[in-house]
Amino acid sequence: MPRKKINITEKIETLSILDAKGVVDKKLEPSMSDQLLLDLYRAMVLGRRFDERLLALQRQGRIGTFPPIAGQEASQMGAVAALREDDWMVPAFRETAAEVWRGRSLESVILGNNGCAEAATIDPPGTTMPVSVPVGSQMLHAVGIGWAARYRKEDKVAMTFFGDGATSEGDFHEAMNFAAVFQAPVIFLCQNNHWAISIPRSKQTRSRTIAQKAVAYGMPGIQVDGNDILAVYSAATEAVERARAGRGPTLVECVTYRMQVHTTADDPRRYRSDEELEGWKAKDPIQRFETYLQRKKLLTKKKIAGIEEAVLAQIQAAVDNAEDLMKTMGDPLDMFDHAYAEMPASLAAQREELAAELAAAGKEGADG
Amino acid sequence: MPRKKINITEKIETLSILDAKGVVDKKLEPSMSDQLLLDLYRAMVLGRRFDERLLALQRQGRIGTFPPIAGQEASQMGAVAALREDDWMVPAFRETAAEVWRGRSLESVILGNNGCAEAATIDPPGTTMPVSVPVGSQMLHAVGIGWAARYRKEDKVAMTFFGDGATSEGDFHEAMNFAAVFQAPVIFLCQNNHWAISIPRSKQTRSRTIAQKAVAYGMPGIQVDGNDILAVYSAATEAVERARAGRGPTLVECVTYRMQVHTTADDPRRYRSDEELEGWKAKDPIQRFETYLQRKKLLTKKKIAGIEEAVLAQIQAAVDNAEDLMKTMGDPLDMFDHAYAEMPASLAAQREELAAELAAAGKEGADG
Amino acid sequence: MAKMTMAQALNLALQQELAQDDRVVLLGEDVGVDGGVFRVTDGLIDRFGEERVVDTPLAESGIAGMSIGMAVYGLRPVCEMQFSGFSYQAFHQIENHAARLRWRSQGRLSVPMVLRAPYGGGVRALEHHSESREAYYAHTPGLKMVIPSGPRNARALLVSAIRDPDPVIFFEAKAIYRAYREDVPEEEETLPIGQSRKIREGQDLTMVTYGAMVRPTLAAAEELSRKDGIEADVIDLLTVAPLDDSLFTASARQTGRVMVVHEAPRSFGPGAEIMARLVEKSFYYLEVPIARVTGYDVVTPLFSREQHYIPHADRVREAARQMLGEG
Amino acid sequence: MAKMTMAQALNLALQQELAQDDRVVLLGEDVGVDGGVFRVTDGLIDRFGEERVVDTPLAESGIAGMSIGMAVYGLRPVCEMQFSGFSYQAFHQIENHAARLRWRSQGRLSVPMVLRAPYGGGVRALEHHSESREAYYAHTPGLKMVIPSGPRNARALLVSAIRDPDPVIFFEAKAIYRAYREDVPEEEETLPIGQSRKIREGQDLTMVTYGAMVRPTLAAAEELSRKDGIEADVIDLLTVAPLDDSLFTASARQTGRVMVVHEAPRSFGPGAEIMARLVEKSFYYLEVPIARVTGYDVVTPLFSREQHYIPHADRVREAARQMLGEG
Ligand SMILES: Cc1ncc(C[n+]2csc(CCOP(=O)(O)OP(=O)(O)O)c2C)c(N)n1
Ligand SMILES: Cc1ncc(C[n+]2csc(CCOP(=O)(O)OP(=O)(O)O)c2C)c(N)n1
Ligand SMILES: [Mg+2]
Ligand SMILES: [Mg+2]
Repeated sequence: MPRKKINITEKIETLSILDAKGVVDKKLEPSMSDQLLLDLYRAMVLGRRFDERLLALQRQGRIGTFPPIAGQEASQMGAVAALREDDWMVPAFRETAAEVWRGRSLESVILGNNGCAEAATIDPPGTTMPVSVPVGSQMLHAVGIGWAARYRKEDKVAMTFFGDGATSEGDFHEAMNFAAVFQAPVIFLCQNNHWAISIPRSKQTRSRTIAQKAVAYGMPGIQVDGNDILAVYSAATEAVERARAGRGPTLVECVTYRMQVHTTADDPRRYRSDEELEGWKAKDPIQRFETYLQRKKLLTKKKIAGIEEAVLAQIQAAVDNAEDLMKTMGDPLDMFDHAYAEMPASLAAQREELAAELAAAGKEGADG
Repeated sequence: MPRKKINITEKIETLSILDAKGVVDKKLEPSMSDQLLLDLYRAMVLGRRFDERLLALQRQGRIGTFPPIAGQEASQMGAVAALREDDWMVPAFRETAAEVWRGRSLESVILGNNGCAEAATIDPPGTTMPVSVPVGSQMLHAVGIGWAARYRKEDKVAMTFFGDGATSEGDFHEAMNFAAVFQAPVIFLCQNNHWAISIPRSKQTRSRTIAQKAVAYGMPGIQVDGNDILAVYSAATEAVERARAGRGPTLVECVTYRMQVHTTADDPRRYRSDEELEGWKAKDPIQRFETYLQRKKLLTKKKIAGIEEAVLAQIQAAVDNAEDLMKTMGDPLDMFDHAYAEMPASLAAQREELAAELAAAGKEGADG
Repeated sequence: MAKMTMAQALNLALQQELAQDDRVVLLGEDVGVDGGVFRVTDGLIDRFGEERVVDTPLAESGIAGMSIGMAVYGLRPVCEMQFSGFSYQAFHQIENHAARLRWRSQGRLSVPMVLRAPYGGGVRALEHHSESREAYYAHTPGLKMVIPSGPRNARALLVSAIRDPDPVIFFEAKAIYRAYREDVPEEEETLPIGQSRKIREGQDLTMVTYGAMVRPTLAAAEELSRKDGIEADVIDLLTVAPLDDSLFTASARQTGRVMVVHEAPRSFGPGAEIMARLVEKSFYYLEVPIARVTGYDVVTPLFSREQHYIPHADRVREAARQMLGEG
Repeated sequence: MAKMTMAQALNLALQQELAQDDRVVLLGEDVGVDGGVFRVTDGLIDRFGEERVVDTPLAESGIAGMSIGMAVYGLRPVCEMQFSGFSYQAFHQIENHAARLRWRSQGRLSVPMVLRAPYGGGVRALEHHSESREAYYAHTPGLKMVIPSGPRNARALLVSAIRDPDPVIFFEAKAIYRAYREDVPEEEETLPIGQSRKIREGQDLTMVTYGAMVRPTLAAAEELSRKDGIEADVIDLLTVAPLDDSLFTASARQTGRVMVVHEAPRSFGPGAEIMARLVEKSFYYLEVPIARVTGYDVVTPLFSREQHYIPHADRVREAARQMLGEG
C-alpha cells in the first residue's frame, strides 16, 4: 500500500532496418516483392524531382506558395505502401508523393499550388481526402472515417498524416483519444521532420519521443527511422494489420527531416544551421534505398538513369498539360458553385451581380 | 540497431497512506501540524454539510442548479492545503470546499448558485480565479499565471483543478504541453471521480490511469488515493515544491468518487448502480480521516459534535445573510456594467432603453 | 396526432430517421445511456444500440471532427453539442472543414451532418448555458442555420436537416423544450430548409422573428390586436441562413413598418441582416425606421437577471405601439 | 518621421511598447527567432530576449488561453494568431473567457490582452489564409475589434490596443503589410479605440469602410471626383466594434446616399450592422437604399479567383455611379 510504480504496459519501441549507408538488418528485412520495391523507388524519385520542378516553377512565378517534401520520401512512401487502394488516406499538406502514389495527378498538384479550385476535379482520387491546411485538424476525420468503415463492416482502415508541430494541437489529442476509446481502425502517421516552420522539435514538446504520446491513450506507439523506407513500411504494415484486425489504432512516429524550406515563403537560414542540414543529407532516404536495391541487384546505374529520364518526362508532360488546362480555366462565376448542393436564392442573386459586373467590364473592354 | 524498447523515464507512481479503515502507513505519514490537521478536518465537514444544505435549498427552489462535492473533500482539501495563500488556485466548478478554504465566502457561493453576478463582489478572493464552467478551458489560465509569476520572479505557483472528463478536451493537452515546454510552476490536479455526468471513466479514455498521461509531455505524474487526505497532501506538497523550485509542472491524479448527483439537474440512477455508490461510501474520505484523528487523540466524540454544531451554525448564518443580501440586490441595469472598463456609447444607449422600459413598467405598475 | 413537447417531437424525428435510414448515427456527450441532458435522445440507445447512439468522450472538436469523417464516408451523423455555448470548442472544425469540404473537393465530397445544440435562455441555467449566437454560424458560408420554434416544426425541420446534403447547424430553444405541447403527426413530416413562414396575418406592421422569440412575439401581436386594434403580420424565419427574405420583404412592402425580434446580442446580430435585406429590397415602402427588439450587447446575464435581458411580450408590444405612434 | 510599411510600423509599435512597459510580452507561433511569418516581430527577440518574445508550440487555444492567464496576473500579452483563419481554434478561449472575465469577476479581474492576426486576401495565399471574418468577434460582447487601414494608424492603434484595459482583437490586412509606405513619427502616437475617422470630404454620397478596403474605396472616390464630378464622404471605421456610428450616420444625414464596402462575406457581415445603425439613426434622410459592396457568401476562393471576390475600385465606383443614377 505504499508508494508503488505504475506499470505502463503500452509498448513503445524504436525501429530501424536499413541504415544510412544502405546496410540492411537481415533479421528485420520485410518481405516485399521486387516490383513493389522498384515501384516505391520510382515514386520516391518522382517525389523528389517533382518537388524540384515545383520549386523552379514557383521561383519563376508560374505557381504560388507550396510546401516541398524533400527528405521525407521514405516516410511517406513506406507508409502509404502499406495501404490497400480502398483504404483511406487523410493527408495534411506535405504528402505530395504519397498523394500521387494514391492516384492524385501531377496536374492536380500543380493546379492546386496555383490557386485553382479545379485541382480537385482532375482525376479525383477516391479514398484520399483533399489536402488539409489547418494543422492537426484532419486527424479527427480519419477517426470518423475509420469508425464509419467498421460500422459498415468494411475492413478498410484510415491513415492520417501530420507533422511534429501538429502534435501540439488539441485536435491531435482529441483524435488520439477518440480513436483509442472507439478502437477505430486508424493509423496516426507522424512525420517528425524536426521543424514546425521555425520551431524545433525540442521546443514543441518536452517528451523524449513523439511515439510515447501513445501512452496517454492506451494505444501502441512506435518510433521508426523515417528515412528508412523498410522500417517505415514494416511499422506501417503492422499498424495497418492491427487496425484491420479490429485491434485499434497505432501511433507511428517517423523520424525524418525537412531538407527544404517550410514553404516557398520561408527562409530557413533564419532559424537553422547549414551543418544540421548537411548532417541530414548524409541520411538521405533515397540514397540509401538506391544502395540497397543495387545490392539486391534490382537496380543498375543504367536502370537508374532510365527511371530518372522517365520521371522527368512525366513531370514535363504534366507541367505542359497543366499549363494548357489553366488556359481554359478561370470563369470567376464558378466560385459560387459547391457552396451548397443547391444554390440558395440569395447566392444566385450575388452570382448575377458578379455576372453583370463581368459582362459590363467585358463590354467596356471590348468597346474601349 | 534492431527493434529496441524505448525507455520512458518519467516516473509514474501511485500513492496511498491512509486506508479506508483509517489505518496509516507510518513510513509515509506526512508531517503536518495538529492545527492544520484539525483545520482540514473542519473544512471537510464544512464542505460536506454545506453541500447538504445547498441541496436542500435547491430542492426548495431557493437556489438554482449546482454541482455537489460530496466524496471529494479529501482531494480538494489535501490539494489546496499544500498552497500558500498567495499561490493561485484555478478551479473548475466542483471545488466549493477548496474555494471556501481559500477565502471565498459561503454567501458568495449561495449567490453564485442563485444566478447573481454579485457573488463575485462578496469577499472576493485575491488569488483564486472564478469558477470556470467550460470543461477543461481553465487549465491554460493556470499556465499563463504560472508563467507570469516566474517572469515576475515571484515564487508563486498555480494549481488548477479539473475532472476525469476534462482530460479529453483539447485544452487539457495544450495546457499540459505548454506547461511542460515552458516549465511553468503549475500543478495539474485531476479529481478523477469516475464520472463525467453519465460517462464512466472507462469510456472517457482507454489509458489505464490518468496519471500516465503525463508521459506524453515529459512531465512527472502521480496517482493518489483521492479519498486519503494524507496522500493527496503529500503528493500535492511534493508537486508544489517542485514547481516552486523551478522544476516544472506535475500531474496529480486523485482517484475519488462523486457520491452525489452531477448537478441537481441530473439523475444518476439512469447510468450507475446503487452498489457502486455503496462501495464508495465505505471509502468515505471524512470517515477515515476522523478515525485517524481520533487515534491520534486529536478528536473525540465530543469535539466532533462541537465542530458539527459550529459548522451548521456558520452555514445557517451564511444562508440568512445571503438571503438578506439578495433582497437588496437586483437592479437589472447592472447587467451593463463590467462588459468593458468604460461603457461604449452604443451600450450606454441600450442601457437607457432598458432604463426607460423599467421606468415605464414601474409607472404602469404604480398607476395600475 | 399526439400532443408532444418539443423535446419529444425531436425525439420522434430522431427515432424515425434512425429506424428508416441506417446511415443515421447519433453521437455526443451523454446522448446515449443518459438520453441527453434534456432527454431529447431518451430511450434511443435502448432501441438502436450503442452502434447507432454513441456516447463520446468530453470533447466538442472531437465530436464535430469525427462527425465530418463519418459524413464523408457516407453516414448521416447527427451530433450534439451539449449547449451551444460549448460549440465554440468545435468552431474550427465547423468553419475549417464542415462548411468547406464540398467546395474544397468541388462537389466530390459532402458533409451531410447535423450539429444539434440547445440555445437561448429562460431555464435558470449556469453561465454559458443561455447564449444565442446563431449569427456566428449564419455568417459562415457553406453552413445552414436552422432554428425551429415549436414541437411540430422542430420535428419536421430536424427530419429535413438530417436528409439535407449539407451541414446544418440546428439550434433548439431550451425555453420551449417542454414549455407546451402541440399536435405532432406520427407519420413522416418535413419542412423545407431555407423557407420562412407567415404565422399571423396583419396589415399594420411586420414582425420578423424565430426560435424561442416566436411565442412572446405572437403574444404581443395578439395583445396589440385585442387592446390596440393593431394587426401584425408575423414571420417565423425557421431557417436563419441562408436567409429567405421573400416573405418579410414582401410583408414590409404592405405594412411599411417592420420590427425584428431576437434574443441574440443586438450589434452584428441576425436582426442587422434582416434590416439590410429590407433596405435592399423594400426601402421605398418603409414608412418608419425598422426597430430591433433584441438582447443587449453584454455577456448574457446569469439567471437572476435574464428576464430583463431576453425580449418579452411587453417589450415587443411597447416597441410596436411606439412604432405606430401610440407609445 | 520615417517612411514605413505597415509591417514596419507595427514592429515599431511593439518595439516601443516592449521598451517602455515590462508588462508587455509577445507570444505566438514563429514570432521569436523567425520574426513572424510576415516579419512583424522581426528583430524583437534579439533586442528583448526569449523572456519577452516567446515562441510557442503550435496550438492557438494554448496561445490565447495562456495569454488570458498572463493578463489576469497583470501582464500585457500581445499574442499572434499566425492567420486569422486559425483563430477559430482559439474561439472558445476568446468567447468563454477573454470576453467575460471582467464581467464574471464584476471588475476584479481584467484581460488586457491583444490578439493580433493577419486577415484578408490579396497575397496569393493558400486556403484559410485570406478570410475576413471580423464579424465573429464584433458580435461578441466584451471584445473590441480593431482594424487599421495603413502604416501610421496601424502603429497608433496597436499602441492603444496594448494599453487598453480590455481584450482587443487586432486584425492586420495582409494586403497592405508592405503595399506602400507612409510617414510614421518616431515619437509615440496613439489613436483612440472606438472612434471612426473621416478621411475624405464630399457631399454626394457616403462611403463607409475599413482595413484593406480603404484604399480601393478611396481610389474609387478619387476617380468619381475626377471623371464624374461626384464627391464622396469617406469614413474609415478603424474600430469595427464597439461600433462608432456617429460619423457615418451624420454623414448620411448630409448626403442621403450611403455605401458600405468590406471584404467579408455579405450576409450577416459588418455591413449589415452599419446599415442597421443608419436605419435607426438616419432613416428619414436616406434618399436611396444603402448599397453593400462586399465579398460574396461563398468560401473565400483560392487565389486564382480572389481578385473577383475581393471588392476593387471599379466595383466600388460602378456601385456609386448606379447609386447616383449614373450607372
Ligand atoms: C491551425 C494552424 N495553425 C497555424 C498554421 C500555420 N502553419 C502552417 S504549417 C505550420 C507548421 C507545421 O509544422 P508540422 O506539423 O511539424 O508540419 P511540417 O510543416 O513540418 O510538415 C504552421 C504553423 C496552420 N496551417 N494551421
Ligand atoms: C466544454 C464543455 N462541454 C460540456 C460541458 C457540460 N458539462 C458540464 S460538467 C460535464 C462533465 C464534467 O466531467 P468531469 O470533467 O469529470 O468533472 P466532474 O463533473 O466529474 O467534476 C459536462 C459534460 C461543459 N460545461 N463544458
Ligand atoms: Mg514538422
Ligand atoms: Mg468526473
